[in-house]
Amino acid sequence: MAQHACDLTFLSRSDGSALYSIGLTAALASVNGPGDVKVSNRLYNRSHVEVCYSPSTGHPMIRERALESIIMRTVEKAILVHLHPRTAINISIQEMQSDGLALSVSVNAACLALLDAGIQMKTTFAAITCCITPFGTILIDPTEAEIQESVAEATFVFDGSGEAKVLTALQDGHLSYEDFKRCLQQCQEASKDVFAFYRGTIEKKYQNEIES
Amino acid sequence: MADITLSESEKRYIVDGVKLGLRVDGRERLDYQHMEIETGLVSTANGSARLRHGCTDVLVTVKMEMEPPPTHQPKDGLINFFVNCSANAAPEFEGRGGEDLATSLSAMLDGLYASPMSLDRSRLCVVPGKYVKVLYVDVEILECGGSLFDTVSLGVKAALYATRMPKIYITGEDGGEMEFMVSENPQEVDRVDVSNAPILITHLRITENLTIVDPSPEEECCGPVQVVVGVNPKGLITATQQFGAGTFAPQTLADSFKSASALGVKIHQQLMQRLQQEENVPNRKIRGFW
Amino acid sequence: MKEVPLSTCERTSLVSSIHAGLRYDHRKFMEVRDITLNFGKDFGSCSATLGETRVLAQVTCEVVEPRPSRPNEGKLSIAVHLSPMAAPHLEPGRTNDIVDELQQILDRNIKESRCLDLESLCIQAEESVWQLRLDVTVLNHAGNLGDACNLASVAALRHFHRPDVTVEADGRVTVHTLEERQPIPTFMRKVPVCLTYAFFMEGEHCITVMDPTEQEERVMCGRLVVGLNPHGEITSLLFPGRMMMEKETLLSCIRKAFTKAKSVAETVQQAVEDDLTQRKTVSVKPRGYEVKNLRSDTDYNRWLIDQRVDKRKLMIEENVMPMEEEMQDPFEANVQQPEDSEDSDVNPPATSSKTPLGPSSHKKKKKESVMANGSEEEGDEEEEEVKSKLTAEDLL
Amino acid sequence: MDVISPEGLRQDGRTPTCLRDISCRLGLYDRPNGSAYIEIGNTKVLAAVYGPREVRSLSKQNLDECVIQCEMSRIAACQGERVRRPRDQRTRALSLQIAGVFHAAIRKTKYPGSQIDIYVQVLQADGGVTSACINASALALIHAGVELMDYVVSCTASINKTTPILDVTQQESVTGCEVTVSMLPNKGSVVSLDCAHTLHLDQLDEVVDLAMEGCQQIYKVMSQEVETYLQDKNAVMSHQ
Repeated sequence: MAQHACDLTFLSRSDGSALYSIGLTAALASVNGPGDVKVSNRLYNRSHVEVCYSPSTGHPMIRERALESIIMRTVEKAILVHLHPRTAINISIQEMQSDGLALSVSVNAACLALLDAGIQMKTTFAAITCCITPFGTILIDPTEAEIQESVAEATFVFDGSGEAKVLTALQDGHLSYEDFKRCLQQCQEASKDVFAFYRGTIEKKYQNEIES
Repeated sequence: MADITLSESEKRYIVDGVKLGLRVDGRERLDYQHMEIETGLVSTANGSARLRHGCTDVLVTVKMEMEPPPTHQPKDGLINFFVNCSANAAPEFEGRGGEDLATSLSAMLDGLYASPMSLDRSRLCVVPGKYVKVLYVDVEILECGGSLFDTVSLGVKAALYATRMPKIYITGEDGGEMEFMVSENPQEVDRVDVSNAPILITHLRITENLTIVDPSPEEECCGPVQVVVGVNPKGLITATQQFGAGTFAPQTLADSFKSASALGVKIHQQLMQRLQQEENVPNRKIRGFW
Repeated sequence: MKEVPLSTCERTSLVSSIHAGLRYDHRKFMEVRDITLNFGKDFGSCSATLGETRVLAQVTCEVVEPRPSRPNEGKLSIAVHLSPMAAPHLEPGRTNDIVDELQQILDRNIKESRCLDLESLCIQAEESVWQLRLDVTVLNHAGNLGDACNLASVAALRHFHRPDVTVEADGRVTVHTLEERQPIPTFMRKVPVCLTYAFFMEGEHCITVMDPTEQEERVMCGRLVVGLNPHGEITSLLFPGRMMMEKETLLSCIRKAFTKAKSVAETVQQAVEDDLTQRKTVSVKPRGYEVKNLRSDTDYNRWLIDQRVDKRKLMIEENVMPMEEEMQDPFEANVQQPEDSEDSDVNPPATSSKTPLGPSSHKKKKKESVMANGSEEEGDEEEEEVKSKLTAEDLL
Repeated sequence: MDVISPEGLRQDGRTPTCLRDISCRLGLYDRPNGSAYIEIGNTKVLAAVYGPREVRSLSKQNLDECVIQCEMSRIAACQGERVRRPRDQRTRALSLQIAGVFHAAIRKTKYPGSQIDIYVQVLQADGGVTSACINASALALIHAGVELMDYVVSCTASINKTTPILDVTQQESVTGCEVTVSMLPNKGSVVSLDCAHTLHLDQLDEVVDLAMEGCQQIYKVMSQEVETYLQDKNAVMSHQ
């Protein structure tokens, strides 16, 4: 497993922000809200969640829009949106550098930024990417080069309930059912470490705040 | 179009006046307002015309470019219309505010000039399938005070009349690539044949069987519906479009077509006469915005 | 979301403290905030911070056809992006006044000044040239975006290396990957620097402040953005009015900008060179924007406090009454002799802004939430926490 | 081709410190509250002012002073190459600058809670577009009767090797810089300063001085035109 690292309250102007890196992939997420919302987006019974993903080069295109919608669907399941009706929660994610794990880094950054902003959530969530080599070995947190050589790549987002239920699953490439199950299991295992890391990060943040 | 608010009694006054055959500015029902026209005032364009008509001011510029033709019409040149309603004309046009009006104007012009009967586009061809002349006609609305369609179409015709394109000679061929020479002699020019170019005449319906032409913005407030008719110099109707929320009785519509056709021939003659007159003035000084 | 309003009290307090010679962040009038530059794992990616303002610049390249009017020159395009991340009131994907202005400043300073040798980007005249694309993204808007964007862009362009190419006899162009052949650096003749002055009116008297923060930008009367290079050339000037100024005041600002520009340019050059030599010597791949390499705004603020505490401790040791010193200093420097205020800068930004020195020495001690080897630095951390505890009490 | 011939004349026969022909006119249109047209050589600009009137978007309203907005657009055939869009990033940046100039010049506190819109249309561009726009807007504001601190005049200058040149054409600005200075001529203070392309610091002073001199000359033409306009309308100049 690659090294996960995170820095909370990274940006001064956002309500919550987190810089998250897994190996050489890094993303910055910022959360603003719950705040005022345009009339066209106003929902009477829940808050409107918008996700804005910016690539490091160029304007957002189809790939970025697809990532946005994946992250949006995941995040909406976790946030207690009905607590703040007629508001908006804005999540902006900036790709800093990419080495194959753009999606899982963005999801994890979004989760920690939401925690940093103090947005009420049903559960935390963590994304794990794995790939399976032609020899059948499963690599957790692969690099770009490893993904290129693999036969299949899968990303799972788990909730932090302890059972690690799957919130989102994505998979590319050819995979037998058995292999898929192995991938899921291994990712599920790995997610426990990530949640432990989340806990450590947040504990440290509040420890600091209480002490200083 | 313009943000003019009239009270009920003001509207009544205008409508009743028209019924008696009197318009607020003293015109007859089928009279046009005074028109000022000047061509060739933008030196960076191939052709240009400014038309001031009542409170409406339009500047039309024509620019010629050489481009490869579309594959389905390799022998025809192209003519493209772009209308820009600048915020100078009315503050509502700021930003994207004027886009709706601009699109309907340019669509109408596109339709008007699409037929080979109006403009022979094959004469804009340089090398079939390789290069054709593309005329970019840009219409700038500088002030907007009623009967915009009529003014714009007259302006376009005048600008096309005044367009001078340098003659292009094909000097040779080099490995499939054509070589051109663009004449630099200001006397050697190609012109656009506008003898069949149509114009637009707007009829505003005041009541049933009663229409007026060239309405002022105040009059436009009194009649919700107008019909724009394209007329060519021979009096043939080339395009029609109805604007606004309201209805025309078939008889009224037929009457307006008839009067538009008759009026169109007259206005075509007057316009061409004016343009030829202007052209024949030796060493004409450009007045521009004076 | 709506912009956070600035209350009348905040406004008057800010303005009157500036009239009294004080700034909210304890800077002197002619002091620039701390500059840090970090580079990504690939060439041509730079994250610059100017105080809390943070900008990411990324250079990419591709082979394109040249413009017919300039057949032997490469192309350079610049795009500025602002998302709600920079400030909550900015809407994504929509242009606004800030973007338009930043674009103009960058175009003039970098493109129109021709500081980049575009002819060296030509592969084959009239056939193919390199097009460099510079994407500048504002991550945190804490004032003075012009300077920060310019800084990040220049550093990214200087840092950028394009892949080597060979042209076959039949005119085909082969682009070699970075592993196959050594990449080629871009050649930047002059380093453009951008400096911003904010003006505050106190009756007839005009107070000039450098590098305004976002709050200061909201209350200032007017500003002057000077784009220049250390060779004495002005690449852009932007004084967009909003106030009346004497010509002499403006020109003296521009003249003074040159000393500052030199130190800023040196900082940029030094930072880029340091990173490039490190890349050459160290066999390990560069880690880029890893969490431990970037300093968050929280850490920056803590570092500022630490610095002030250290300074104060030093003063106490030297038996100087700290309060008096602090109160007198700005008055002497800025009110009585406003012309010389710059010279009285005790520590020019070059020293504090050299990436390896100030911030990163602290960074070593900084608590890292690193999962795998987080426990190694426990000892350091405790020390650090005690320190931060001290500082907070000290300040109360 | 050299910008300045060995005889010391420029390509259009001007001396380095000579302005192009300037003519201006007030009150072209009825619908705007104020309108003006200015021609500086081949640069032709039309300006219209609407207001002071109600603020259109309430979020921008300021109860202490008025909101000033400017929008600049170009006609498609304003220069050699056809302009595809009437407004782009460049014109928007210039619009901001023009609005900034009039923020300094208009007595904003006289019109609390209202809005003044300045619309500028560039008909032909041949150097000094920004300054022509500012001059035209100033005349249009005067025609609209908006209270100003002073006239606002703007002029460009450049430098060719060591000779400063006034009021540059498009062709002349290709080889050198283009410094645009806007000022209040009676107060002598600068309200906007803008420089495109590189200029050496040592030459800045001369260039700005020359541009300011040019401003004073343009001011004479503009104030003359305003006076004739007022006389034509039988209006009395209050200070005479």
